[in-house]
Formats: sequence, structure tokens, C-alpha cells
Amino acid sequence: MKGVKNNSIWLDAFFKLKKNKLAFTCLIIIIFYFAAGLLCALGVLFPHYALTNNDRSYLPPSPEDWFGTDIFGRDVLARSFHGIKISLTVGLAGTGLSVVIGSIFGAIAGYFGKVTDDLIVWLYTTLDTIPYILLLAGMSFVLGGGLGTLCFAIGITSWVNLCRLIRAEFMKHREKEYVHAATAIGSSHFRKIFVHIFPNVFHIIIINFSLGFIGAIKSEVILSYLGLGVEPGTPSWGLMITDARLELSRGVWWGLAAASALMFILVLAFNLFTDALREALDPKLRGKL
Amino acid sequence: MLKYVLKRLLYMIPILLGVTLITFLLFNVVGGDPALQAAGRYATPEQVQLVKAELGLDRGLPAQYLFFVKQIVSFDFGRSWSTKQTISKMIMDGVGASLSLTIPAFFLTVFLSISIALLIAYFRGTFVDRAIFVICLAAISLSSLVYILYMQYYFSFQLGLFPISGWSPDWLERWEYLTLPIFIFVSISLGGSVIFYRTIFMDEIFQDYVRTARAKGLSHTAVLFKHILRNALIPIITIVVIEMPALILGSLLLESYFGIPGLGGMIFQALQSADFPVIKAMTFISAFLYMIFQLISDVLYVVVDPKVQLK
Amino acid sequence: MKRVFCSSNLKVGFAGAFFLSIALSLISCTSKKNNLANELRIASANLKGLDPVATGDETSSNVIALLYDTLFQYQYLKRPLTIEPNLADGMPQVSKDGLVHTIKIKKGIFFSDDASFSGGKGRELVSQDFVYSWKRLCDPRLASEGFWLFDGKVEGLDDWRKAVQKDGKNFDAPVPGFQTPDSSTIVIKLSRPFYQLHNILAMVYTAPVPKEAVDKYGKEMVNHAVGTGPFRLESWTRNSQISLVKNPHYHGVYPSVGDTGDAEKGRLAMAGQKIPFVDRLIFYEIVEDQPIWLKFLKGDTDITAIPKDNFDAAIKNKDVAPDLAAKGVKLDRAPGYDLTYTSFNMLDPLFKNNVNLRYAVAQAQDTKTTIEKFQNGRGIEAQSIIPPELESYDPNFKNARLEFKVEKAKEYLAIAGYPGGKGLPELEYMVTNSSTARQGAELFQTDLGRLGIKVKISAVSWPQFLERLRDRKFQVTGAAWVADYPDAENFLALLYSKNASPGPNNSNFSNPEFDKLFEQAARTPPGPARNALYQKMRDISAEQLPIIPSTHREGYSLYHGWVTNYKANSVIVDRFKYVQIDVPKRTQLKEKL
Amino acid sequence: MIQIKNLSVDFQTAEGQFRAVNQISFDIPKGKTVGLVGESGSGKSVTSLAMMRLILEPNGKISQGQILYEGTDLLKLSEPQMRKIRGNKISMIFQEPMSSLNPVFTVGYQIMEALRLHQNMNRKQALEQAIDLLQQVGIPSPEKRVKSYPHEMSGGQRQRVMIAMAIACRPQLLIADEPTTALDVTIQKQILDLLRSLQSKYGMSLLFITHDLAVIGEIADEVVVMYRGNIVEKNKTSEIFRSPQHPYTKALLSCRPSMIENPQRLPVVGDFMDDRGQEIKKSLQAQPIKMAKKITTADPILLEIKDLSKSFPVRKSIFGKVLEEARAVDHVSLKVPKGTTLGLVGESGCGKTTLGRSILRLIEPTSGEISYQGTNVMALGRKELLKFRKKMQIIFQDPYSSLNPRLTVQEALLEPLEIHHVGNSKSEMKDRTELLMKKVGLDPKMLSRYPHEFSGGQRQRVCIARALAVEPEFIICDESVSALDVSIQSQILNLLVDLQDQMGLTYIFISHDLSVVKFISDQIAVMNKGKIVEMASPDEIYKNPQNDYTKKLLTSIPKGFVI
Repeated sequence: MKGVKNNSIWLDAFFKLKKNKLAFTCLIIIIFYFAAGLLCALGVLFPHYALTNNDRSYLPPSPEDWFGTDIFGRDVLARSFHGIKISLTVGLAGTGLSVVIGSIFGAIAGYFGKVTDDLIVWLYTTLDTIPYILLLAGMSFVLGGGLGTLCFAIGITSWVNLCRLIRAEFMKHREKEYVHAATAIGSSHFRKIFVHIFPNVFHIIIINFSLGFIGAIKSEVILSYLGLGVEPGTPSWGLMITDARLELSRGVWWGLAAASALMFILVLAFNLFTDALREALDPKLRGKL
Repeated sequence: MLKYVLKRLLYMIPILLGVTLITFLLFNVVGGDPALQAAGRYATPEQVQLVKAELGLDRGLPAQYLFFVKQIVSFDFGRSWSTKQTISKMIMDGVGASLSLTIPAFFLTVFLSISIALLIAYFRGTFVDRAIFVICLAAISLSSLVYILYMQYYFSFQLGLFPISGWSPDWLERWEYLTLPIFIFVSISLGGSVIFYRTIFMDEIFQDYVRTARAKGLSHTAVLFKHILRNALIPIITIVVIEMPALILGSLLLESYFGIPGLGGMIFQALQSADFPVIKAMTFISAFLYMIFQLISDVLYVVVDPKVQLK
Repeated sequence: MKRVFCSSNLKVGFAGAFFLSIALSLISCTSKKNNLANELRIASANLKGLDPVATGDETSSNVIALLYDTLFQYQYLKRPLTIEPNLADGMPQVSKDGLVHTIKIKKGIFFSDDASFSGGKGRELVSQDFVYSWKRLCDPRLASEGFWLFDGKVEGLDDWRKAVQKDGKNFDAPVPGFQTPDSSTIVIKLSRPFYQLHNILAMVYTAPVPKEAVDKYGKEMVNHAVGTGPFRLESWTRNSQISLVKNPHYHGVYPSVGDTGDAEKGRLAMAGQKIPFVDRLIFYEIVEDQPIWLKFLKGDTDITAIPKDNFDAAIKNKDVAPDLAAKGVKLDRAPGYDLTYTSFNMLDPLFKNNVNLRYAVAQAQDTKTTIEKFQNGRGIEAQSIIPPELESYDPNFKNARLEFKVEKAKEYLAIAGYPGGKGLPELEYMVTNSSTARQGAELFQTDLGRLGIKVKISAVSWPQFLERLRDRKFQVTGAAWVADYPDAENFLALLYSKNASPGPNNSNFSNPEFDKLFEQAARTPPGPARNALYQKMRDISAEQLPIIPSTHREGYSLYHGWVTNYKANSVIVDRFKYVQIDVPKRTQLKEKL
Repeated sequence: MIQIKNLSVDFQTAEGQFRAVNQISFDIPKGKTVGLVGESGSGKSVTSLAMMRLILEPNGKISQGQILYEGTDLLKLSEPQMRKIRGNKISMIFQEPMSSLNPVFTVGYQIMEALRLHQNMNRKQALEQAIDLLQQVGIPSPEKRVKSYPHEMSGGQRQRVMIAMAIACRPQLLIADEPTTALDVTIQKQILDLLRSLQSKYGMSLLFITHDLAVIGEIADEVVVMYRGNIVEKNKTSEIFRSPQHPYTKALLSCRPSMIENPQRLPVVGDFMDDRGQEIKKSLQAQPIKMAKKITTADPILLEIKDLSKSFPVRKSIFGKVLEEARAVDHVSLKVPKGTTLGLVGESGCGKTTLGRSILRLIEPTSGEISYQGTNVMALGRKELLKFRKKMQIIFQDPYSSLNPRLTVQEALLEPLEIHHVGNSKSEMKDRTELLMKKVGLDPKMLSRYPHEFSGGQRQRVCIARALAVEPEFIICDESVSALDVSIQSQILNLLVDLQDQMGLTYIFISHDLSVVKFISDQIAVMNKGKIVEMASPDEIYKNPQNDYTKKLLTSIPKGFVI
């Protein structure tokens, strides 16, 4: 897209987003989260998150520790921020995998049709028939816990929706005149799929990625509750919320509050941003979950 | 119509086979040796061998798969490894409890969210629309655990409006225990639901026939409640029907917190104790129900939508 | 359909109000009704089944013990625990060589009424019922977890088992070791002296189950209870609640001998009276801590354990917090007869021949913090594998190797060949996947981190945990052992090499000297000689440290002011049969809650 | 009866405020028909919606003016008062009869709805009335059809239902917004006849909105011409046709190819006025009349089709066996001599598009032969087909969907060059794209733009450039000018003619529009229900049609106002 002063659809979408103050704020929040996650991963931000001090356990919020301390006297705020790292990893890797599977399968099924389509439709109908939570839990259970498996399980269980959408889009685009025109000038299948149709459905992938991201973050919490989350000792929101649900009754509300609040802000920002993204990229899709 | 239903039923066979294949692969092949789980804690190797024979696990994988399919066809899933209860009985016991939580909650949610979505549709593009939309998004961004913990503590304990947890096998008496969980269920799912239905209405609102109806002299409300609602009901009914089989899965968190002996809790325990027969059975049953309801939904679609005609 | 939606918003309001009013009216009448019943209500984890043979988990045992009855039991109030006859008519006669035990049973004890009996009336308990039930326990087809009780101890049992495994019909063949000369006498012939037999016969696994019921219900025994216990099954809504009603013909009476302090606490007021005192006993099956705790605070349950995270709110200075005390809540503390420990897998080459590495880990562990953080201070630092309250426990025994001394640990680590942790591969610490277990693992991680040892935590589900123990596929793990019966043997068995996985010796420790002593102790009747042997074994384990004893926990339970006669003990599983409820006082006290 | 004074309508868009209708004024006399004509974006539909006060708020707003109906200003009425007018005194029919009818209610119900609302009829009375109305609009067996759903009727019948609904309460004014645009010419004629007869029967006024001057000429008493939100001319129909005053009106009248005879080059708007709407005073040079090339048997044949068929499965058994199929193309045989244009004309669904695509093997024909310069196209393998694609190209109907919106024009033009290795280096290819742009009359500077930055006509030029990139010999134009406004249409037609002259191209020109086909073709094939029913030279078809269907087609074409 070496477009000089021309507005491509993406640039156009960006300007639309920029005008939408709420969405722009959300984008800034999301960028802030990504930056925070990155800084935490690099050890620049809150390097002391794992620092224990057993004399300081369960200290309530104070000017010193904004969100108090946990059972081992660790800074809850620091841990919550490091939770961003985990959530973003789960979101990016899990959703990334699902998007790759979903869009490639969808493209192939929608474009080629016939037996290929039948097979892929069969595969995703089958997967879709099994309740998501059972499939996801079963998958993580069988593969064992841990961050890697978690991402993998989320990835290979959550591609169905996107696949279905992309397939439908490909079936529609396959019959569009610009694709026929491409055939007429002799484009190969590969070229038609990746150079011609893909850019035209890319906004759906982007929107779905964004939605999947939210889903993955929430899945992490549920799987942690089921005991299928990331490695213990890792500061993830899921584990923090799960542990904090017990601690709540001893009056330690800050653990739950910090993790839920950070998650709430991220998910809300993502939700609002996704909606604005939809409006900017494809007004017809606005407000759809 | 009959032929259509028949065709759909036939189509279910490969899907069902797919479901059995996935569950089988997941739990019998990848998931380690089930006999070790089933034999109990201090089982000697001979005992494990014995259990294997009983569960049909000493045979080759294809034979095991056939055994599993046979179990399904005869609807006999055997006994739970953990509780030693027959799975069919466990499911029969739990299904009523799950449904008495989820059905009222689900329909209340549908009813409320359609009402609110209509309201938003009426005020579309205004501040009310935007505000409700943002509130709904905020509501779905909050972890459901937070709703449960807080609402149970506040409404049951602090205010004492509801029992903290409990259950009655009696159909009339159990509502006392169910009111709060239902209320929480509705609160958790309302946001997403409203947004969803809002989209459906919004899709309809810009259709040409709406303009025609207005040109006829119908009022805003009449157009909304008669023309738009009637059209929107088609996707709504079909979607509602598709969502219904999930109701038997109950609600994992709510059941655990409110002592409701439903299938959600059962699945939760089965997952925690690697009770594969239970998980397999539930996976299969919900997949089966899902397909049946999918079919019902498609048939309903044909019935309620005059546009669709079967050839 | 159109019309329904026309006035939607109004209708919603109506529906809401309607719901609320129904709910409120129901609550008010039911809760009033409940207050007047002479019922005991207790929160419990999820109950699996009611068959004494099929289900052996703690929760189920607590209920089964009230429905079925055993030959022997422990005196309710007396400490240390003393065994006494229950269904047995007096203590057994033991032959000189300790191999033949003759037990008389009480007459006039009837099973609860059940459709499986002819005429539906419960018949009288006979000696054959015991033998039948024990054979069932040993039936290889049922694969009962309680089989180890008799395993390798009863004459001819192995042969019988082999025969049954071959053909189920051989079940009816006699086991030479279980004999019934008449309907009120049982003779048990052992293949080797085994002085824990009487303790074993106090465990619910060995409770008599009538053949008629098993014939009728088969595997469905998990849903039926045909016993001679203090209560009878009224109804069970699985995963919700089980309701037991009083057995009016129960033979038991309230004990008249108490321990120090029992009389002051009013626990002897009912001495000699027929038990049980309550008409009905209800267990609510609740999974989550929040509802368990809130229900107790509301007075909806009468007795409760204290969820870990509610402890600070409940207990102040080892006594009931003032606000709760003002509401009449009382505390009962009881030794737990248990041991928490860190277990090495002695088959792992890393630990097998490196006692210094084990010492290093032992001295790096901050046990005090463990007690503070995870046990709310209710526990003591373990010095050995034998918990207090047992006869062979020596309060003066101290093991210096268990002291928390980081410097010392570092020294040992250097001797072990890994100065500063260099060269030592990352250790894998296996835990079950619960919040508390995970946090415990994190503490272990921190502790060893001080020595420069890296620890990877792998959290697995309970079945996976068991599977990996059984397959000996782990490096280090944390575990706990709760006594089946009050004898050190039950703990020392954790290190007996023949009990190696899949048996309870999960560390797979194998020491010929230890084994020899263990076998010798089994042949020795209770008394100082046996205690000396126990202590020798204790010393070997203290020297070798295949497991690092960590803590002995103490049980705290709270009960409301209207509950009397409650005295907690983890070994006395049928303790609720002695409890009494003061109904008027409940009505009065509940007002304040 | 209705007076519109200084009406302005503004729309709020992302780019800012946009005035769709600018201070327009005109009257609609009682019992007369006023035609409102203009091209897309001229503001004619907005005007009609404004009269009904159906502009969607809050984006659209009537910012000034008055709409006087029997002396009352409709814009001052409250919403409930306005509702009494809508559908009762003033009613409206729309362009798309399918989407304008509510799909889930029967047509009877939808007609009765207005009756019960405005005339206080009970169900029975309303039903009788509805049947009567269906009868009046010419729906056969109305007692039965009253229970039909919209999708069960044909396009023409649906529009009749819309009319029945609109006239149900005997309105004094009927607004018809492009009521025949979506319909085939034969149906269009029927609907126009119906509207005329109903108007005279009830003596109502009619505001007829269309882009097609010929239709206006048939029906209107007075014509209002709109251009970019303004009224540029209003007059009696006869005056408009006889002596148009405004250059835009003049251009509109002359741009459209006539059925009788046409100049070599069609006049375009640019010949009459400049960008600001100022009249260009230049006398048009007398152009020679365009004559169709005479086709003789001696002409070298470029493309020959024999017995070509294409069928689609309609019904399949459970096991996927085709039980019933529809023949879209039914044994068609054609010959196209080199350097000529074959016009393929027919109504929607006659199979002309399928035929065009089958020739290029964009869809695989079921049976038959295609021979191109002696090569059997049907037998070509993948690689050979690729080479063949260089020779035959296609230009589609919709310039919006036939260009990939995510590729710049340069990328779109480079693609065929790269695939067919036309040009040796990247820079040479880029030079070629600039040449192509010039050839189709576009500024090469626009190469880096995306399709959505072009107007419809410019896009169609890009499509032509893309087709020309591989230097083909043969091009199929599939309804290539149908989606364009008349003023643009003429430009593209001129371009196609010029290119043929310059490069010796051969065309198959597919269209539903007989006059366009007549203008461009050297021979015409008329298609109906998958078959070619008649094939002859344009003059012959026009003057001496043999086939009944051709005759029907010809008589249905609106003649405009015959001077």
C-alpha cells in the first residue's frame, strides 16, 4: 500500500476512528496495555512482581502499595500488571492461531466448494456441535495445563465462527465480477484467493481477531477456575481471580478488584474499539457480537 | 417437508460420527490410559487389567471405538468412575435442576433483552441508544464470578432477601432457592443479549418495507411493533431455539455457588476428577441435542418465514 | 406473539414484582418451619455414594458411618482415643500367637427396613453378614479402595480372590480366614500376627451390609443404605443434600466417661441416654467456600469447619472472634492425627543416593510460614512422621535437620555437589490444582530459590496427581496423610517398601532395616516394646528423610450456641450421632444472626 | 394542488453537511402528471421523500421551504397529523417492489392495513376492498392472490400490488419513485399503462420520478429536470422535447442512442455544457450517420459457437443426484466475423450473461462447441487456456464490483501484464499502464488511486483499460453501460466504437437495452429463454422483425414524446 495521498480503506478507517473520541480513547488504552505488557515482559515495569515478603502479607491498599499485597506480601498491582502480559499472550497466540486456521479453511472451503467444502463444513459443524466449554476444557485437560497448551487449546477450538464467515464471504466474492475479471485475465487460484479476495475480507478477520481476543482473555479466567489455566506462580488474571474469590471472604478484596478492574478496562476498551472498528471497516456489521 | 426433515436427519449421521470420533480421540487416545483412572487409587496391575477388560479397553483402538459407538447407540454410558453411579441416572437427576435454573432465566433474558432492544431501536442514534449500548458492553466485560460473589453476599447475606444456597426436590418449593441465581443469570447474560437483538432490529429498520409502511401512514410504534418485530422474530426464534440445548448444561458457576444439583456442577466435578465417561456422555448428549434443535430451528424457520419454501 | 410484546416494559415490571413477592413469601414460611425442627444441619462436600465398599472418600465415609455400623468404635470423649465394642459384644479374644481373633456380636440388632428383605422388615444382624461384607470388600471384581485393610493378612484370602477373579461364582466359596461357628460369633484367622485388626474393624469399609440388599440392588448399592447405623436414609438429592432420619431402635448410648474439661462443657449431661438425639440430620452438599461460610453465619448450618480464608474473621487469639462469640458461637479444637510432608521420589537418581540434597531441601523449608499462611497458625511444626496424641509420640523428640536454616541448607547443598545450586537441574514440584496447593507450591519455590535451586511447578488434576504417583513419575511433591486409625503404624506404613506405589509409600523409600523393624512391629502386641520399635523406625526416617515432615494440623470447628455434645475428631467419623440440638435456644439465638 | 416552495434538504455525513436538494420550487396541478427527471444524485428521490416527510432523521433534515397541500404547509404539521395525510391523501410507490413489500405479511394484509388505518373499515370490508383493488390493478384471480406473500408473485405483479396499496385510500397525489426501473421493458409498458388508466379513473395527480426521459415523454404532462439538487428546467412535456432550454436537458435528450438513427459519435454532456453548468455555444458539426457493417458470408469468422448449452441443477435427490435442471443456455449457435460487433439482446433471465461467460469458460458449458479461429476452446487445458485468455476479454456490467476495491488502478492494470508477461521489465509494464490510461481517456496520474476514488464512468474506463492490457482481439461487453447514467453511457459507447476502429476489435455486446444495442451492433441476436429467437442486421430487426417476441420487445420500448 504505497498509497501516497490517497486514502486506502485502512487509512480511511483510521481517520473515522480518530474522529470517534470514545474509540480513540479505547485505542490509546489498548496501546497502553500492550506497552505495559511489553515493559513487564522486558522486566522494565514492576520487576519486583515476584518479590515475596512474608511479613507483609495481605496488606490493604496504601499509598505505598496501591492495590495492597497478596498472601506472600507481593505487590498486587505489580502482579496484575504482569497479568496483562499473560492475557495478551493468550489473546495474541490463541486468537492468532484460530484466525489462521479459520481464515485458511474458510477461504479454501468457500473458494473451491464441492468436496473440499463438504469436508471442511463437516469438520466445523462437528466441532460446533460440541459445546464450546466442554471442548475447550476437554482439550486443555487432555493436553495438560500451561500457557502453551492454553493458547493451543483456545486456538484450535475457536476458529469455527470465523471460518463460517470467511467461507460465506468467499462464496459471495467468488461470484463477483472482479473475480471473474481476474479469471478472464488468467489469474491462478492462488492469486485469486490471496491477492484478490483476501484483501476484501480482511476487515472481517480483523474484527474477528478483536472479538476472539476478548473471548480468549475470558476463556483464560474460566479455565483457571476449572484448574486448567497457566502454570502456578505465573501472575495471570485467571489465577488471581480464582484465588481471590476465596480470599474475598477474609476481607481481602483488593486482589479480586485489581485483577478484575484491569481486565474489565481492557475488555471494555476492546469491546468498544471493536465496535468502532466495525463501524469504520464495515458499517453493516456494527453492533454485532 | 418430510423429505427435508429426513434429509437433515441423514445429514446428522456423519456429524454424529464426527462427534464420537473427536471425543474418542480426545479421551481414549490422547488422554492417557483411562483404565488407570477407573481402577481406583491403590489398584494393582492385575486390577487395572481387570478394569480394562470390563471397560473394553484391552482391545485395539478400532474395536474400542466401535464399543464406544455401541454404548452411545444403546444410550448406556456405563457408570461414572468417580461416583460409581450410572451416568444415565446422574444425568436424569441433574437435568431437572439445571433446566429449572436455566429455562426461566433464559426466557426472562430473551424477553427482557428483546424489550430493551426494541426500546433502543426506537431511540436509535440518540444518546439513549449509545448509553445503553455502552452499559451493555460494560456489563459483559465484567467477570461473571464478580456478579455471583457480590450478589450472593449482598442480596442473600446482607439483606437476607434470599436463602444463601440450597435446593428442594419439590417443584414448587425450589423457586425460593432459584430466584437469586436466576436473577444473577439474567444480569450476566442481559448485556450481550441486548446488543445481539439490537443488531437484528437495526438490520430490519433500514429495510425498504419500513419506508413503505411509514408511507402508508403507520406510526413509528406501529411500524416497530408490527412490521419490524414480525420480521425480526424470524431470526430471533431460530436463534433462541438453537441456543436452547445449551440450557441443559446448566450453569457451572451458579450451580456451585448456590448448591443447585444440576448438570453444570456435575460436569465441573467430572472435569476435576477426570471422569471421562461422564464427560464423554455429556459431550455426546449435548451435541446430539444441539443437532436436534438445529433441525427444529431450521424447520421452524421454514414455518415462520413465508419466504422460505422447500422444494 | 405480537400482542405480548406491545406493552413489554410494563409487563416486565409486573413479572419482576410477581417473582419477588412469591419468592419472599416462600422464604418467610419455610425458614420459620425449619427453625422448629429438631434437625442437625451440616455443610459437606459433594457426596459420591453410600456403598461402604465402593466409596471411600472422606465426605462419603462421614455419611456412611451414620447409616452403617462397625464392630468397634472409639470412645467419643476420652483422649487418647480408646477402642471400644460397638456391634461387637465385648472386645475380641485373641489367641496367644496373635493369629486367631474371636468376636461375639450383640444380639437384637436389626437392619433398617428395606424392600430387599422378605416382608420389607429389617432382619436381625448375624455374624454371616460380616463375613459376607468382608468378602465383598475383598472381591477383586469390585476393586474396592479399602481392600488393603485385609490384604496379605487373612488366611486363604489370596487363593479365594484368585478363584473369584477366574469365575464370579466362586464368591460363595468360603474364605478359610473368615469363619462363623454360629450366628453370633466370628472367628478371624490371620496369616500373620496383625494387631491393627481391631482398629480396622472400626473403619466403615468393614461395616456389615446384608446380602439381600446387595442381591437386589447390585451396583446400585451406591444409592441405597441398608444398615444398622444410628440413622436411616430419608432422601438424597445428589449434589444438593442428603437427609437422614433417626433410627429409633439404635442400640448405642451416650458415653459416661469423659476427658478433662468435658464435664465443664456440659458434654456429660446426657450420659447413658439413648442416642441419637436429633430427629433428622441434613448434609448440604456445597462446593464453594463463600456459601458454606455465609450459611453458617446465618445459622442455616449448625456446625462448620472454618474455610481457610474465613479464619481471620472467625478466630482471634486462638478463640472465637468477639463478634461471633457474642452470638453464641463456640470453638472446638481437636488434634488432626495428620501429617503434611514433602515427598521425594526416591527412585529419582537425583535424590536416591544424595541424602545431603534432601537435607538441604529440608532445612530450606520455612515451615513456620506454611503454618501461618496456610493453616492460620493452627498446627505445629512436625519433628517426625509420628503425630501427637499417639502413644508412641515423643514430645521431646526434635530433629535438627528440619530446622529452617538457610545457611545450613546452603552448606548441605554444597556437600551434595551443587554449591549455590549450580549444576542442579530445575526441580519439578507437582501439586494438585487448587488455589491453596498452588500457593503452597509457590512458597516451596521461594524457599528453594534462596538456595539458588530453580523449581518448576506443575499443577495437575487430582486424578492425574494420583496417576503420576502410581506410575512413580514425579520428582518432589507435597502431600498429607490423615490417620485411618490412631496408631503410628498407619504413618510408618508410608515408608514400608512393600507399600511402594501403587501403595501409599509414594516416595518409594526402601530401607531393609526399616522394613525389618516394620514387620517386627506388626507381630508385636500393643505396648512399650512396640512403641520402642516405632521410635526406631522414626529415627531411621529422621536420618534418611525420604519425606520431610512439615506440620501436624489441628482441626478447628465452630458450632452455634444451640449445639451441645459436640467434640470434633477426624478419626471418629460417626461423631454427629452424639450431637444434641436445643431447639428453643436456636429460635432465640437465630434472631440475633 | 401541491406547491413546493424553496425546498432544501441537507444531509449530515462524515465529510460534513451536504445539500441534496437546493431551494427547489414547482407545482403539481390537480389531475396532472408531473415528471421529475434527473440522473443519479440529482436529488429527485430526496425530493419525493421530503414531500412525504420520510427523510430519515437525524442525518437528513429539511432545512427550509414549504410544501403546501391544499394551502396547509405539510412541514408545519405534527407527526400524527402528517400520518393522516400519508397513505391517505398522498401516497407513494417505490423502485424495488420486492424489498418495499414486507415479506412476512400477505399482500392482502398490507393493502388492508392502509384501509383500516385511514378509512376505519372493519376486517371484512377492508378485505373486500383489497380484492377489488387487486382486480383494478390487473391481478388475475384476486380472491386467491389476496392471501399470497410478496415472494410468490412476479416482479410486475408486486409493483401492481404496491400500486393497489398506494391507491387504496384514493389519494389525491401519487408519488411514483422510479417505479419501472427495476422491471423489464415489456413489464414497464404494462405498468405505465396501468398508472395512466388509474390516474384518469380517479383523477389524481401523479408525480413520476425517473432517470429515463423516454418514459417521461410517455406519461408526463409537465417535466421538471433536476441536476445536482437544483431544478434546471421545468416546462410542458411537449416544450421540453421540442425546444429544451437548458444545455443539460439538451444533452440528456441527445445523449441517448435513438432507435431510428444515430450519428457516428453520440453527443455527450460535455458537448453542451462545461463543468459549472455553463452552456457551451458551439455548433455541433454534422456527423455522418452510423451505419452497421454489412455482414457477408465471405467475412472471416473469428468465433463460432455450435449448440452451446449450460444447465444448472434445480432439484437434487438426497444423494446429490440431479433430478431437475434449468437450461440457462439452450443449444445456441452463433458466428461472429472478425472486426464486427454482435449485439445480444434479451430481458433479465434470458441467459445472455451465462452465454457470455460460457464463451470465455468463466463458467464451464455443459455441452456444445466453441471454436475460436479454428481452436476448439472447450478442449483447452489449463496452460493453453491461460494463453487463450490473452485473446478474449470481458467487460462487466457493474464497474463498482468488477474492480477489486483493495487494488490500486495500477496494480489492477499491472496484473494481466505480469501474468501474460507482456513487457520485459517492471518499468516497461508501468509505462504500458500509463499508455492504457491515456487510451481510455484517463489521466495517468490517477494510476495510484483506488477504485472508490473514481466515478462510475471512470471506473468503466479502467475496466476497459484492464481488458485492453493484454491486447486482446475479442471482447465481450456484458451490459457494460447499463449501470451508468445516460450522459456517461454515451461516452463509454463512443469509446468502445473508437477502440474498435483503432484496434480492429471484435465485440459481443450484451444488453437489455435495444437502443444501445442498435447503436453499436453490426448484427443483433435476440435471446429469449435460453434460445436465440432471431438474428439479423439492426435495421432489419427494427424495421422488419420476424419473431413475435422481438415484436413485443420493440413495441414495449418507450418512444418518448413523439414530436
